[in-house]
This record gives sequence, C-alpha cells and structure tokens, in this order.
Amino acid sequence: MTLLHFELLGAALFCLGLYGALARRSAVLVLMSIELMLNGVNVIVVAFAAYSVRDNVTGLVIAIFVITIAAAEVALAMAIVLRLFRSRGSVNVDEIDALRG
Amino acid sequence: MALAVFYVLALVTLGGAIGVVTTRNIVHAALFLLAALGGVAGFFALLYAEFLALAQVLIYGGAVVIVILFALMLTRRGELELMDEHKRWPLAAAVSFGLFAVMAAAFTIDAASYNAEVRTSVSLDALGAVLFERWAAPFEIASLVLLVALIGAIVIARSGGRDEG
Amino acid sequence: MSWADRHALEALIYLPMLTAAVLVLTPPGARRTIHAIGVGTGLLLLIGSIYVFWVFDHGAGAATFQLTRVYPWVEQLGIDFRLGVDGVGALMVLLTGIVSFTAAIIATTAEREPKPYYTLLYLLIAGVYGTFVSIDLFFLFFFYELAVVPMYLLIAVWGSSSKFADFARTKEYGAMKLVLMLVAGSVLVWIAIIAIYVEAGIGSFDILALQAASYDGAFSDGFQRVVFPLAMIGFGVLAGLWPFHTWSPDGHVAAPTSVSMLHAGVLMKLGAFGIIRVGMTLLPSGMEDWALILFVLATANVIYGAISAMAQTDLKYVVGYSSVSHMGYVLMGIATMDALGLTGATLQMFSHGVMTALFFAVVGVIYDRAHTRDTLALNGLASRMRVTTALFVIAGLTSLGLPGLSGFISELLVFIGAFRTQPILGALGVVGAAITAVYILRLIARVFFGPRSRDWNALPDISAREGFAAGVLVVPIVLVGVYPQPFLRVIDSGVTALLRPFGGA
Amino acid sequence: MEWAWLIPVFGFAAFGVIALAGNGLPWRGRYLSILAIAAGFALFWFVLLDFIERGAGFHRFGVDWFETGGVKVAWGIIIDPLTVTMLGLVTFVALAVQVYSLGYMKGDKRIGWYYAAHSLFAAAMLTLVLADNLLLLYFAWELVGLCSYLLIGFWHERRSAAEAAKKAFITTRIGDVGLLIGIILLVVHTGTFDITEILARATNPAAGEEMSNALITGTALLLFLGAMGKSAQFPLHVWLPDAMEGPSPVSALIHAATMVAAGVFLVARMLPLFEASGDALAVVAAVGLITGLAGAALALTSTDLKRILAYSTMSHLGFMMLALGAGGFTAAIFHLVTHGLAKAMLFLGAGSVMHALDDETDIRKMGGLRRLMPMTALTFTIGAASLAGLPLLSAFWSKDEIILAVHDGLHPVYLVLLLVAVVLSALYMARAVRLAFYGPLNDAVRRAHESPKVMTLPMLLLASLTLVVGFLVLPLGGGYEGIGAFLLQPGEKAHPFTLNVWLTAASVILAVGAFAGGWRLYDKRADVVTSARERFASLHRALERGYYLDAGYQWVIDKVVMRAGSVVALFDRRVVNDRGVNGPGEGTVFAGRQLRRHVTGLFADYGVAMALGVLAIGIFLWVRVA
Repeated sequence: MTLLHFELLGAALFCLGLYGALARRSAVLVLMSIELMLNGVNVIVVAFAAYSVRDNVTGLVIAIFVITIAAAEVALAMAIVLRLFRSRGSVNVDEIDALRG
Repeated sequence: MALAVFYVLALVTLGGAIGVVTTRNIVHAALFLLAALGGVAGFFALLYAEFLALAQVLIYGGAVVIVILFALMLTRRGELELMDEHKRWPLAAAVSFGLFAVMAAAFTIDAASYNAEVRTSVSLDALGAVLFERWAAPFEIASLVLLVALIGAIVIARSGGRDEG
Repeated sequence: MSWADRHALEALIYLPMLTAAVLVLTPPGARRTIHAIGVGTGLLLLIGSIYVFWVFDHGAGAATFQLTRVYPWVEQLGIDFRLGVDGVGALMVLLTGIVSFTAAIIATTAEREPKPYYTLLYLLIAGVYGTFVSIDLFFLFFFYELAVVPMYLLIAVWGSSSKFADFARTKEYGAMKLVLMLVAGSVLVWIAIIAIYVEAGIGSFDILALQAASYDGAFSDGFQRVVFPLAMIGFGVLAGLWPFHTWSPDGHVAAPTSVSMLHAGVLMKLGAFGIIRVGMTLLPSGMEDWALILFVLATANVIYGAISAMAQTDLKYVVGYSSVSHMGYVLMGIATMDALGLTGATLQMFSHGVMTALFFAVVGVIYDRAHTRDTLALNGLASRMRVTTALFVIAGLTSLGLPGLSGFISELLVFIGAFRTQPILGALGVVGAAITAVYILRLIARVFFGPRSRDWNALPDISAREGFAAGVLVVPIVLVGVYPQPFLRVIDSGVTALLRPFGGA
Repeated sequence: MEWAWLIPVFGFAAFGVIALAGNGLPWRGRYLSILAIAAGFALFWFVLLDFIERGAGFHRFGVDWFETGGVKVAWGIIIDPLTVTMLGLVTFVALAVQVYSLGYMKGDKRIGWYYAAHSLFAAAMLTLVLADNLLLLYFAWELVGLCSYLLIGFWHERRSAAEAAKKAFITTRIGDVGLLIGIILLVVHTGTFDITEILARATNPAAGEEMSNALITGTALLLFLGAMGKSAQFPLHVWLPDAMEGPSPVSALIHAATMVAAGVFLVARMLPLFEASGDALAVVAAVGLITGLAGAALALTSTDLKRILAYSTMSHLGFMMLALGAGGFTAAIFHLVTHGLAKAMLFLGAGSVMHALDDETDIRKMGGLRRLMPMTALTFTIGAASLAGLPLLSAFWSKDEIILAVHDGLHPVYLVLLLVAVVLSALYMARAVRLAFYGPLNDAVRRAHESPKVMTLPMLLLASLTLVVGFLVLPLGGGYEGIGAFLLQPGEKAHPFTLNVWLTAASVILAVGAFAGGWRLYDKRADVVTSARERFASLHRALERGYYLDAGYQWVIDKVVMRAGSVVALFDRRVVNDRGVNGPGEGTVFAGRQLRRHVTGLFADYGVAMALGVLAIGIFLWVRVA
C-alpha cells in the first residue's frame, strides 16, 4: 500500500466531488460534493504526512484545520441555502443568476 | 492485509462519493455522504492518524451530515424532490475526468522516486505539542473563524423573516 | 539676456494658468470683473507675444533657439521644463497672442456663465503656448494634451447644435468626436515620442540633444520610416490631414464663437507645428520617405475641402471646410521640404490662423443677430450690416488669396515650393485656390449682396467691441499682405535651421 | 520720371482716405478722388516730357520689397513707350469718367464708396502698367479684378448685379489661375520675378540656362489664359455682357478702355516670350480672330445698347490680340488707345441716354434722340463712325495698321476674315446709331432731355480726341516720325509709316459701303431686316443668346461642379465620417455587448471555467516539465 494509492484515491474523491458540484442542480447537493472534495484533499495531505521522511506532523495539522474550516463552511452555506429557499422558493442552482451581466 | 483493508475502504468511500453525485433522491445522497466520510475516517486510521480519524467521525459524521439533513428537511416541499443534473453535465464530467487524468498522470509518473512503503505515526502528545507551539496562532484564528461562522449562520438564518417584505 | 528675456516664455504659460486660478476664486456673479480679467489677460498675452516676436534676433549669427530657459524636473528620466523658441515658434507665439486677445473680447459678448468659460479658455491657451515654446518632448506632449482636453467641456456646455434636412449634429456629438479623435491622434504621438526617447538612448527628452543624436545616426532609417508616420498621422489628425479631418467641420460648428476662433485659428497649427518639431527635426530620413504621401494627402485636403465647402449650406460649415482646405496648403508646404515651401507653410499657418479667427468672429456676430447660419435663409445682409459685410469680404478675399492680403503671399510661396518638387500636385493646389474663389464668392453674393428678405430688416450691425476685435485681426492680415519682410526674416532663420539635415535645399 | 511711381500712390491714398473717413469728407470724397486722378494725369505729362527729353527708351527704378529663400522681390517700375502710352490713356479716361460720374451718380447715397472704388481701380491699373516684375503685376492684376467686382456689384441690392459681379470675378479668376501657374513656372525656372530678366532669359539665354521650347510655349499660353480671362476673349468672354449691370461710367472706364485692355497689355509686355515660342503667337492670333468675329456677330443681334457696346469691345479686343498674334505690337497698342478713347466716349453716351430715359437701354424703344439730345447724338455718332472704320477718324488709322500687320505676318485667310469682321463692325455700329439717334422721333422717348454740362463736356473732349489722335500715325515732324517710331517694343527697330494703297483702299470701300448699307437697311427697309431674321431664325437665336455658351457654362456649373460638391460632401459625411469615425466607436460598443453575454451568473459555469483553468495550467506545467 504505497503513497500512490492514497494519492489516486484522494484525486478520485476530489474529482468526483468536483463533478458533483458542477453537475448537480440542488444547492445542497453541491455543498455535499464540496465536502467530498475537501475530504479528498485531506486524504492526500494526511498520506503525505504519513509517508514523508522528514516532517510528518504538518500534514496532520493542515488536515485538522481543513476539517475545522469545512465545518464552519457547512454551517454558513446551510444558512445561505435556507435564506435562498425562503426568498426563492427553490434551491435550484440554475435559477440563482442574480449576478448575470 | 493492510492492502485488503485499503481496497475495502476505497470501495466504500468511492461508492459513497459516486452515490452522492449520481443519486436522484437527496436523502440517499446524504446517507451516501455519511458512508464516504466514514471511509475517509478509515483511511486516517490506516495512516496511523487516529486523532484525525476520531475528529473526522465526530465532526463530519456527527455534526455536518446532521446539519445537511436538517437543511434538506427545511428546504423540501412535500415529497422528495427529484433532482437531476442540469443540461450541461457532460461538460462537467469531461472536465472532472480530465482533471483526474492529469492528477493521476502527475502522481504516477514520478511515483517511483519518493514512493516509500514505510508509514510512520505521530504520537498524540507530539501532535499536541506542535499544534500548540508552532501552530498556536493559526489555531487561535481557526477558533475565531468558527465563532464568526457560528454567529453569521445564526444572523443569516434568523433574519430571513424581517427583510422579506 | 535681460530679466524680461529670461522670463518671457514662462510668463506666457504661467499667466493664463494664473488667470484660470484667479477666476476660479472670483464669485460667479461678478460678470463685469470676470470680463475685465478675461480681456485684461488677453491684452497682457498679446503684449507678451509681440515682445517675444520683437526681441527675436533673426540675424545670421543668432542661435536657432532663443529665450531658452531650463528648470530640471525629473532628473532620472531626463525630463526638464525646457523652454525656447525658434523662428517658426516666435511667429506662432505672435499668432496665439493675437487670436487669444480677440477671442477673449468676443467671448465677453456671447457666453452664459463667463467664469468657468474663461477658466477653461485660459487653460486651453496655456496649453497652446506651452506646446509652441517648450523644446522638451515630454512637456511638448504634456501641453499638447492640456490644449485638447478643455475643448470637450467648452463645446459640450456652451456649444450649439445644428439641425439639417438629412442629418443632425448635436453639440455633444461634435465635442465628443473632436476630443476623441484628437486624443486618438495624440496616442500615436505618444508612442512615437517614447520610441524616440528609448531609441536615442541618451536618457533625455531635450529636443536639441535628441536632434544631435539623430544627426550622428542614433535613429536607423528603418526606425525612422516606421516612427515618422506615427508622428505624421498623430499630429496630422489635429492638423486636419485629409482622412482624419471630419472632426474639424463638426467640432468647429458645434463650438461657441470664441472657442472655434481659438481652435481653428491656433490649435490646428499645433498639429502642423508638431509635424515640423517632431517629424522634421528628429526624423529627417523618415520625413523624406513619407514626404510624397504627405504631399498627396495635403493636395487631397485642399481640393476635397474646397469642393465640399461648396456644397455646404451652413455658414460655419463652409468656414470649417475652408479651414481643412487651407490647412492642406500648410501641410503641402511642409511636404515640399523646400526653403520657400516651408516658409510659405509657416506664413500660411499665421495668415490662415488670423483669417479663420476673423471668419468665425463675423459668423458669430451674424449668428448672434440672425440666430441662424443657414445661407439659404440669410440674404442681402450688406444693406443692414455694412461693417460686418466689409469684414467678411476681407476675410473671404484673404482666403481666396487676393494679393495685398496675407493669404496671397503664403500661398504663392507654398506654390513655388510645390512647383519645385511636384509640379502636378502644385497645379492641383492652384486649382484648389480657384475653387475656393468660387465658393467664397457664391457665399458672399448670396448671403450679403442681393435683395434683403423682410425678416432681416431689423439686424443691428456689429457692436463696437466686436468691431474692435475684428479690427485687431484685420491689421496683421493687411500687414503681412503688403509688407511681409519682418515676418519672412524671422521665419527664414527658423526654416534654414530646419532644413539643415536635408542639405539646406 | 523717377517719380512716376507716385501716380498710383495718389490713387491708393485717395482710396484709403475715402474708405476710412467714409461720409465725413466734404462731398463725400468725390472731389478728393478727382483731384487724385487729375494729379496723376498732370504727372503723366511730366513723365512724358521727361521721357521724350531723355530719349525714348527703357528705364527702370526699383526698391526692395521682400526677400526669402533665395528669391528677391522688388517694387520697381518700367518706363517705356508702352507704359507711357498706357499711362496717358488710363489717367485721361479715368479723369474724364470721374468728372462725368459727378453728374451721372448725383443723388446716389453711396457715392463716397463709388469714388473710393474708382480711385482704387485707377491706382491698381496704373500699378499694373508700371510694374517691372510679374509679382507686382499679378498683385495689381488681382486688385483690378477686385475693383471690377466691387463696381459691377455697386448696386448690390439688385440680385442681377450681385450675380454679374460674382460671375465676372470667378471667370477672370479662372483665367488668373493660368496666369499664376505661368508666373510660378517662370519663377521656378528662372529664380526671379523680374520681367526684363525673364524675357532676356527666354529670348537669348546664357549658356547654362536655355529654357526648353515646351516650357516657353507652356508658360506663354498660361499667361495668355490669364489675358483671355481679363480681356474677355472667347470662350471666357461670358462675363463682359453681364458686367453692364454696373453703372455706365464704370463700364466706360473698366469695360471699355482700361481693365479689358490689361490682357492685351500683358501679352504686349511679354511679347518676346510669345515670339520665342512661335506657336503661342499662332494661338493668340487664332483666339483673337474668333473673338473678333464672334463679338461682331453678337453685337449685330443684341438689342440692348450697352450690350452692343460690350460685344463691340470684345470684338475690338479680338482685333488687338490678332494684331499681337501677327507681331504688330505698334498696331495693337495704337488700336488699344484709339478704341479706348472712342469706346469710353460711346459708353458715356449710352450712360447719358440712360440717364435721360431713366435706365432705358433697349434701342428698339429709342429713335430720333438726335432732336432731344443733340450733343450726345453728335459725340456718339463720331465715336461709332470712328470704330466702324470710316476714313480720317482715329480708329480707321489704327485698324489700317492692324490690317497691314496681319497682311505681313499671317496667312491670307486671316486677312479675309478680318475684312469680314470690319464689315460686320461697320454694320452693327450703323445699326446702333441709326436705331437710337436718327429716324423719326419715337414717342416713348419724348421726355428725353440733354444731359447736364458736367456730363457732356467729357464726352466732347473724348470725341475731339478721337478725331485728332488718328493723325499721330503720320510723321508730324519735330523729331517725331510717326507712331511706328515712337511706340516700339524694347529692342525693336523703328519702322516708318507705310501705306499699302491697295489694302487701305479696300478697307475704306468695305467700311463706308457697309456703314451706308447698314444705315439704309435699318432706316427704311425694316421688312428686309425682319425677313432676314426669320430665314436665319436659329442662327439669330443662337447669336442672341451668345452661342448658348452662357447657358452651357451655367449648366456645367450647376450639374458638374455643384453635383460634385454635394457628392463629395455626402461622401465626406457618410463614408469618412459615419464609417471611418463612428465605425470604430460602434464596433467597440458591439464587441463590449458580445463579451457581456458570457457572464451567466450561474455558479456551474464559473466552476467549469475554473476547472478548465486548472486543467490548462496543469497540462502546461506538465508539458514544460516533461
């Protein structure tokens, strides 16, 4: 079980998350996909920490921080989704284009 | 033996991820997410990052998925909404796959150069020491961020009523 | 160099700026004081300009650039506030003085809120003086821009729209087009200046140093062949060079009287002056390569301007197009690169400047009284507005090159120069003069002579103040026409210096 | 003689004072102007005497005017036989006309301006005659054109006067373009404006500076183009008949004696240049002949008294050009003088007729004025007879000289056509005099009365001169061997007065016969005239309307020139302006609008864009690394 496995897995997770974020119509699902992407990154980072020769702590610390920030992010995102739902009646991503040029 | 565990966990995680991304039913998506996050926690364990595995399960499994579920319930109208991809999903798929291919290629090309077999673990007190010495400042800031996010979430969610009109 | 000599040129720049500043402070209500300041400064500028022209030593031995003054500004880049004036410059300073003074007088009669009007006007004049006297490329461009920008406000706010059967020209359109095209032109000039500065590599913007560098081959022929058209077209836009001239009729028509006097009278000469100062002095071989094309375009200017003037029904449009046509002579004179041609071009700049100022002044007077510039409606004004008619006829005769008035001498010299280099194009130029005669005389016969329709019965003649301003303009026209020697001596010293790189033809 | 340049200065000064002082002067400047021209005339006599006493020849005086770019220009005067003769003619006629105008223009409120323009004209004409360099000559040439513009358009309230003035100035201006180009070409090749040097350079050039024949012919023809414009030669003659819109004294001075003679004067002054080129002279002669015939024919059909005189002027100018073409310098200039005097007097006569009949000029309405205006009738008849070529009158001698010159210099066909012209001119003169002054008294003119003394006196003076001047041809002793010896081209040998009996006899018979025939024809046999008119109806109408030339020019102006003007103006507005200038403007706005469309606001699109960006960077780095 080499570093490569973890890297590939992390990348796979990240790309699946990306696809989810780009393709799904519901804002909530987009958020979930973002969570997946973050976890993908975490896997790679922790893998590097584990397999690294010199410094195998920093990776972990970064992972911790990623998790904390992810948690905060979900909280905020959900609040926004709620507001969106209340004012628009739906959370379909396609309808949210107030910033159209 | 570890490899076998790795593959099982990989199966679980990727299956969950694919589930989140493709399922029609949102609640299933939430459960798939739970599975995927659980898989990731397993990986942390494999990499001897026990504290992280625990944190992962605790925070993601416990808090995040629950919040998502609440949001799902609040934003649903009657029956489960059937959400399918919007019309330009093939482009997204192509882009994601392309990105994956590039990343995979990048990793595999020079995998040999630093592909070590040995995994070293980090004792908890070592991790704690590092966390509170070198990384003390970011740690405090992280806590601040959490606080702000908390207050922000409340303000946004609560004030919905007032400026509705 | 007496005190006055040292500070003459600076005064010509600082004074208008000072006036602008003072005017900003004066309360808007005090119309009389504003008019007094306006005309007073105009007078001072005129005296200053005459002094500069008078004290300019045109003797054989005199230096090319006189009354020079240097204030180091940005050493690292080699930009310093360097003033100096040569034969051509001195004459242009005189022209600016005369036209500014008369424009200031005319401005008193017509404008709504005089305060901002005069402030912008004097900014414009400061820019013009700056360009004629600064011999530092950077400052030349700086003042060149300063002279263009106030035009927008002056035209857009105080201008006058004109409505025609098949097209309308609002003043905003005129103003916007004028300033946009001039700024576009100055972009080209800016590229040329930077190219010259970098290529010379002597790290200074001083024209004399650059000229020395260009003598001993700092600029390769290839470089000059590429950069010269930039300067030619860039300055050509302001000089009304043929394909880029469309802003001139629209802009002048939309502009209020005193602004179009200043603009057509002086600003268009800035363009031609620029071609001489940047093009000929610094890029001689580029000039030689492009001279024929400039010549052809200039001839197009003359013929094209004259013919389209013939078809105009609006009085100011006719004058606008005639300016395009006369600037054609200036450009043709420059393109001949011949001693006589160049002298003729410089004299034509002066004579056309004064003449167009007179033209616009008189047209302004008519517009003030008859509130229309449509030549089909106006007729038989001579019987009521006797002095105005006389002034218009004088301006008209100068434009068609009647001997005894300034137009003839300058056009003659340009033609002689032209015949020495390109006889066919020269002949076309003379034909252009004939066409000018046709449209001017048709205009005079229809608008001034002939029976008067009822509604022009109550037209008051020109007022004393406007009459005085027009009189001041007539003096140089007749003086240059009858005895041009003092003017020619000054120009000659400038021209011989300019033509040295071309083997002093 | 050195002070000869003072003569024009009087005129310029008078103009300056009257124009500036305006109505402040006593009698509004009339007498000041007359004083100026009288002084000029007096000075002429001094110059003449000094000229004769110093030996008729060639004298030059000059002062520098301006010098630039290697070309020196000076104000200088030439005193030679040609100048002196012209000085005399111009000053005398101008004086006579200005005195006459006192009566004619009495009561006109802008008389001050009239006299100002008059003195300016006289001064300009005198400068033209005296000028020693082409630039000063062109200077005066244009000024003369300007004065004719101002004086023709004197009553500018009248639309016809304004148009006539404009037409005159533009037509002469077109001729002047040729003159200017000619002068410039000469200057470019010889480096100086000075006439004598140019002529020397043209006739016997120094080694290096031969002027190519093409150049000489070219410049000569260009100068002739200018002369054609000013002297109303065919086809640039259209402005002369319309110039009658101006007051009659103006026509007398400008369109009879002086201005129109400027063209002939120019050709005479530059004759060596023309002779050097050979075929240029042929052109001059040809144009002269055509104009002579055309003018005479037009005069025959015209009914307006002043237009008849105008066409007759055109015809006689043609004869002068013909004489010059034949190399008869003396004949041409002598005819110029005699014609000038006679024609001025005829115009003054026409003026007094108009004055009496308050501007009636149609000769069909006149008749038998002899009884009511004896003085005018007498002088008019003398003038008409002289120009018709009746023997012993002045124009007869000069016409005889011209016939002689043409006989020697040109192909016989010119001589025959010239004699035809002589017949025609006799005919129309007889017609004019007979219909206007003799025969039964036409009741329409019953109210006519003789003009005041101040008008008839100058006419009498001119009439007496037309009688006397003719005899100058003969050697009258006292060192004076006839006009041939006095009026010489610089450098030409005097040729004594010769009389070719046959030619003179032939011309006398023709002239007298035609005159008498014409007289009788228009007297009783009115029917013959009307029948002749029907038979040649189309020819008649053509003649009446000046060979449709006038209409032709107008058509060209309206259709071609104006159309070109509007097309160019339209092109300028549509293409250069809307496309060239607004084009880029609108283009940028359009481009801006296109660019905005990609900002969809949808999160997904941005995500894709970001991903693509990362992808591209990845590939790029990968390619560079690999």
